[in-house]
Amino acid sequence: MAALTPYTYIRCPCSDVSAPGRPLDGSSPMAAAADDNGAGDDDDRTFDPRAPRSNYSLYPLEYLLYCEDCHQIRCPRCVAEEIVSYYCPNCLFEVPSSNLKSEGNRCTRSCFQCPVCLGPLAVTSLETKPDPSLLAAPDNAAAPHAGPYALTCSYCHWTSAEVGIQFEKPNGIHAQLAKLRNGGATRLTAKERKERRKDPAYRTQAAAAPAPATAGGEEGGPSSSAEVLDLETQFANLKAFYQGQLADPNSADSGLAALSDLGFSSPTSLSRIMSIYTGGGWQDKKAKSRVGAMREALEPDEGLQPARLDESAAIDRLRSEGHGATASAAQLRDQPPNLGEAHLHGRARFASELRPIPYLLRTKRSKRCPVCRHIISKPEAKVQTTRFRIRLVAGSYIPSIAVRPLPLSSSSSSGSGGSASGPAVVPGALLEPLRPAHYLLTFKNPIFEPVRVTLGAPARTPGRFASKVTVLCPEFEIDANTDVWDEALKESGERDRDKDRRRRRGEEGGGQSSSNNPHHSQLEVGKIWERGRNWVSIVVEVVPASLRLAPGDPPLREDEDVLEIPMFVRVEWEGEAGGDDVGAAAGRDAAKEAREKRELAYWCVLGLGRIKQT
Amino acid sequence: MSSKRHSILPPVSQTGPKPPVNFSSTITIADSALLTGTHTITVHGESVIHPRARLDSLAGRVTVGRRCVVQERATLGAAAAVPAAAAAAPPAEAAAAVTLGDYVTVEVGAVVEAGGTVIGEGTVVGVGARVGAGAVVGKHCTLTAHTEIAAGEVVPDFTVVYSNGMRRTDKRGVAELKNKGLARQIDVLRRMIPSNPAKFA
Amino acid sequence: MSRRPPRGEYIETDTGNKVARKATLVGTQNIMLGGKTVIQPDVMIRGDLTRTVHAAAPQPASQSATGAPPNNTAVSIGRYCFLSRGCCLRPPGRLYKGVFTYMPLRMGDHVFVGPGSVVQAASIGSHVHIGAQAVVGEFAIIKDYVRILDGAVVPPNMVIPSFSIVAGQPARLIGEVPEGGLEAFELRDLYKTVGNNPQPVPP
Amino acid sequence: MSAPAGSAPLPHRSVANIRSPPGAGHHPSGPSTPLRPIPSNFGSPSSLRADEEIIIVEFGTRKLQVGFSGDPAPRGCVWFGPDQQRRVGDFREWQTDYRYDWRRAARHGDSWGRDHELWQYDVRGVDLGLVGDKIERALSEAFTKYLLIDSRPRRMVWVLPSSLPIPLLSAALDSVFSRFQPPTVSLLSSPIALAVGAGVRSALVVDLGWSETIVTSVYEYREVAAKRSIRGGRMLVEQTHKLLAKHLPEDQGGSESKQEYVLSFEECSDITTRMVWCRPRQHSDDDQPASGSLPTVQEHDDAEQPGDSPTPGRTSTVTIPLKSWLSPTSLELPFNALSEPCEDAFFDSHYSHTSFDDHELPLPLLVYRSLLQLPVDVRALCMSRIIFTGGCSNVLGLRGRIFDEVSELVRERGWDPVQGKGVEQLRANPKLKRRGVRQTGESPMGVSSPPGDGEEQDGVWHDAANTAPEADPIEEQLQRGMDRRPRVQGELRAIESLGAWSGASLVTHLKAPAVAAIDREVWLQHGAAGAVRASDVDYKAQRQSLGAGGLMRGSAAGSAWTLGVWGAV
Repeated sequence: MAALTPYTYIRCPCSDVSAPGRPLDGSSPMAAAADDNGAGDDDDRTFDPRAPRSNYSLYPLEYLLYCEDCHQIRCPRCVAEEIVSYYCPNCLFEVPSSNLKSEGNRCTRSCFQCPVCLGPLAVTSLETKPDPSLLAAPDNAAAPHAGPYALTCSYCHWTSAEVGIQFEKPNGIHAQLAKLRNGGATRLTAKERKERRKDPAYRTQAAAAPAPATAGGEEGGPSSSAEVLDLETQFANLKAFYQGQLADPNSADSGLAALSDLGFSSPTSLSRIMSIYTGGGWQDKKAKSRVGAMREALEPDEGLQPARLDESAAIDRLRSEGHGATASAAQLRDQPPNLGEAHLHGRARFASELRPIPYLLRTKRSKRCPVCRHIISKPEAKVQTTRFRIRLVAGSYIPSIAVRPLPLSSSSSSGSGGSASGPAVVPGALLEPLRPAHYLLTFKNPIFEPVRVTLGAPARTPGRFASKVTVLCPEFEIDANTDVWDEALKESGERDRDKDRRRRRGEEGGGQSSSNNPHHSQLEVGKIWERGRNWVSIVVEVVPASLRLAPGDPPLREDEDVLEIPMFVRVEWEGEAGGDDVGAAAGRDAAKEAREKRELAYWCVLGLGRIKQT
Repeated sequence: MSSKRHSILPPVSQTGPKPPVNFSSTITIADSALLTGTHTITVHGESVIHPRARLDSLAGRVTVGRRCVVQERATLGAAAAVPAAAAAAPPAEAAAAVTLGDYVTVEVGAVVEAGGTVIGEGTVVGVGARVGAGAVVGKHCTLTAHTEIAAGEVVPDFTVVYSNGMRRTDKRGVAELKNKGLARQIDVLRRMIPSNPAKFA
Repeated sequence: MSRRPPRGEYIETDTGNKVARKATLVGTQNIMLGGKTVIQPDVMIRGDLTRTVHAAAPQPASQSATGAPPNNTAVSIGRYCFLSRGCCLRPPGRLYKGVFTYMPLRMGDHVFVGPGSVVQAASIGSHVHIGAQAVVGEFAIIKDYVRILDGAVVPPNMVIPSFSIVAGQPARLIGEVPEGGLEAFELRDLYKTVGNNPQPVPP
Repeated sequence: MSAPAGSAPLPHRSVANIRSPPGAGHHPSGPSTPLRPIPSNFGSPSSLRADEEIIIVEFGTRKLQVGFSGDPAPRGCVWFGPDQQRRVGDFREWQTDYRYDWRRAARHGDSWGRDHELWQYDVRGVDLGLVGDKIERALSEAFTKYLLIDSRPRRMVWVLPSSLPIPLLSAALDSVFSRFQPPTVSLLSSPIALAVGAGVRSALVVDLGWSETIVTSVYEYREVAAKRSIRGGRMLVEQTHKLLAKHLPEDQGGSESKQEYVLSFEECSDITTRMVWCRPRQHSDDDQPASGSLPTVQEHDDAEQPGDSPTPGRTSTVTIPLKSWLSPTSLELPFNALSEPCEDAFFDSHYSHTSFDDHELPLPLLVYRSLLQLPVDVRALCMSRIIFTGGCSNVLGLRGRIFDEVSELVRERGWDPVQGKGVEQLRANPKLKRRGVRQTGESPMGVSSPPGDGEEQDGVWHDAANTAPEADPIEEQLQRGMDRRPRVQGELRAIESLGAWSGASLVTHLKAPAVAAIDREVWLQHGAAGAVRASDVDYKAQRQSLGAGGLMRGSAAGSAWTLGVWGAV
């Protein structure tokens, strides 16, 4: 098991509103789990981090944004996104959104992923057969840029030549690939086909194009006269056929036939198509009489495709070539839909039928608050820049919580470093069942007003194995964050900060004996462990449950041995009434303005560590 | 980097005995390479041993073929991580710990365990890969980074081992070209890496 | 990272670089450090593997006392980079116009290279986190704000755009760096925690 | 596992009223007049709407297919699995030392692989909220990764198995309406979409799905009957596991069969997709050697014999690497053994047909019975428009095998629900002979079988046959429409469909209005309870609202709306 470093997850309040569905009865374990997690919906009942649904509502702090107008946390789930720009992750070219509709969601240059291992493919000349691991560019000592070319993977050394795909030109691979079947046979692209549709030569041409040798299902050869339509063609033919039918030539409004390209449909066809959905029958004879005009597709040209049930050829191939020659399920899933081939029944099973994967485009997205529609995050449009115009992250509004094991065997190392460095306990060490352990929670206040934090944690963690939890100091204040320039001068200001820290300790010495000298390991309830400029550390005591299973119990689920504490955090502070930018430097002179109380409350989950299994 | 030195090469404790060596006159071996062991270490013509490469002949002879490149931190003849139980026959072990064919590249931090382990011609042992004791890797294979070849395993020629042990056959047919490329690389390395065979003689 | 080394383990240069005495730097005159960079023990940097293609004349071997021309930089590292124990930086090499040559390895600011990782990239941007035991293949191009998880194997020639989280063998995109995750790439604090008189980690 | 919604036959599904019940309201001179002006009204909005993409989502038990209407194929396909159910920012699956501990996940036998499913049709104990979450996450992944669209509201069309239980449907709608805010979601049942995708108006859709196999008869774009069997992909994978476990050396007897799983689900399903095949029908074990004489069967039979007969093939073995076993190993087993899972899962030929319950019929029997159940003219159409679909239709040879078995059944039994003495009498019946010859399809028949014929032989369907109005206007029209192009019928024939998703894409692209279209506001107000039965909807009103509301928006708020074949609560 991987060593576990303590972590904090925050539950976005948006998860409370949507609580669709409840299990119909509590008989099954799943339902039981659901009951626990249903509790998460209202705050007075404990939120169970282990309920299956919790995984969908918990986020690390850095994934959360914050709306300054609603003063609310926003998670990836509840923000409204808008796309700023599209780009190819490989060539980093920006793609205008207009191209998306036409070219689709993948890079149309020469950026491909290896169908075998997903590594990047490089165009290499087959003449000089260069080894991409040695030469990224073709070696021009021998015939420079001599075709033909192939796509080659520099990681697993797959090459498109293996599946009989070669290119004349080293650029515009995407376009070339669209015309190629595995095995090298050429095919018509959709556009060409559209032109040829009326052309009588089309049929002969299509017939001439041999079925790919690799197509297991088709090696039997065309048993009937019908040609094998690839998906694209069959779709196109069907579409043309239906639209032709809907245009309904022998009906009064035949003039509309012209519009049929728009997929526009005459009333007749409307009623016709509508009956696709109606369970009931036809209401009016008139519609019916027109309906007759719509018939079924009867030929491949109209999209009808008789099935070839004879897959014996493929079976033989499977028999002879065995497991090694087949593509794994994962590889098949990564394949883009191959419109260039016939229906995938009993096919696309062999590695030789894999095709290079054009890179999926990626997007830059800006995010809005779903409630007030204000933008809360907006990156620069340009692909190469990493700046943000707006970036309101929760981290600069709500206190961060750092979890660290507290070495109570007050070794000198933990003492000298104060709260800072206590590496006495090995990070990720297993927790002893039933032996009290202490953890230091350090709350750091990012905003420029002092905040008051109230913690609520159940005495026993929910789930099968209930560990005891005691938050020694459930209520405390954190001083305000100081100026931005301090951040800037952090490096140099390091010493001052230490002084600052020490000074504060001194001040509070009287009030808080425990924080006065943290090395003494007596823990006093209701006392802060240590306090800094804009942070406070408190202690949580846990008594890990024993993971011993009664005979017949189901074994541990994944991560069931992790000690997770659900904790309800309530943060209160006073912001200026305008409340526009609490986080900005301007916040400093907020003190002069009118104040208004603010409150933020949410569940979070502290993962402390794994409990040793006995 | 104020110092006048052109390298910071902290001394490494030369553990174990100094092995008898049998170097071709044309090899390039950095003087910070580490050779230990009791059996003979043979390095054939035009091979390059990078700094901090480790050749260990305690378990048996270590032989490096012609035009091989052993990169920094690569280890030939490491003691078997898991004692090769049935895989490697003890007598063979005593005879030959590791044998590299010609044109073999052993990349950074790769480990070839001792025990009659053989790496075929033109094979590339990737970064941080580990070849178990007694394993026999065929010719022109590619072991991608972090690949583990179990002790005693046999890898046929032209095999590519990738993504944690997936295997496929290299159908590019670029063997001789790779060798040519390697030769060119060696030409350059010989000029760059100060060779000091004398130190080990 | 916050282990306390014995005094004097590091050479601290006037530009604030902290170079462990136990680090192995070959061809130091071809290694450029931007300053405030930490090089931990057992790190290895191959500055001797310089590009040879631009000059017809054979390059001076790395140990020859002649100061290398500036364009000979083999490895350039920005500010606040952190090279953890046992990692290795190595310029990528390839055949170019029929001649084999190494190309410089350039690294931006705030680049963390995890323990035991081997980096042979052509360029690495700023604010990049490379986990432990990772391998970055030759001529990979890594943009800013990229996180490479432990044990990932970035294949040669791969391009990794900004805000990517990659992992696996070979590495692939498995996630995007969230808006709130950018600060985590800052290495100033980490810089202070090592050296001959390390500062404690601020809470 | 028939679902609540499915088990209660909905009015339109029952065979009795495939044709419009005469009472179904012959509105005098219906919408035709109001419709006349509509084209002009439609013209502009539809052309405007042309560039606004409609999202089509096909729901499967294991995967979600998502894309834009008008595309021939979905742009993205999201599979459900344990990794999809982790917390955000949890990348453990990528840690080098991490291995998904499926043994833990499979707490008890039946949960083996359950975390790869979106839902179970047996909704008892299903956490509907969780289903909603899964759908939401899968959809948003598809949107971001494949469709590259932002979260501006878009209209959706869902393609669903018509047997989907209402609780699941409403859970899905709840989650999608609340998270993605589509103005409307239109529902389309996959069998019909498949028919459209195949270019036919009637079909027998054999959906070899994951959790079950459903045979749906579609007549004139209407589902008229459906039969299911639990023999589906899941069973196949389990059989594969059984096979592998049997061949594995360390073998805890029969114990591992149901309780203990020795291999991970992932691996087994992978091997299933890669290696499992289906052997062609055995001619030795059926006593009629004349089977070959069926022209329809002919081409497949003698095409398949070579695939099977060569003796070298018999002895050939395959080695399969196994990673998820106690220790990674590679297993050697005879190639033919890899056809056993298929036999056990789908055929069970060593049991007599009578020994099966209705929910576990072998597939050929299932297909045959669903054909048998149909009125003769419907059957004539459906039997020559058999569409195989679903994941298991990719098992090599399976479709051919089922087809052959069915034609064999037809050959030896004809369309006689009764066996035994009745058979002889019928054999003596000259009409049957003629029919028998015909349905072996020596030539595609131009005309459908005379009604009298139907009555005589399948007694069961007397009523169905009688309800058929003597002059069926549709038929007339169709006949008139294609006197020169006869329809293929009466002959067993399988055809390819583009698939449900593509079918839906076509339908949507043609801007057909959906009666089962749900308005967001309405749903959020009433939920499923607001739906009325499909049969109660006044289509005239619908069509008016269409005029107002636009093409896909079948239900403007206020007007009656329905969940279509998914019925009502």
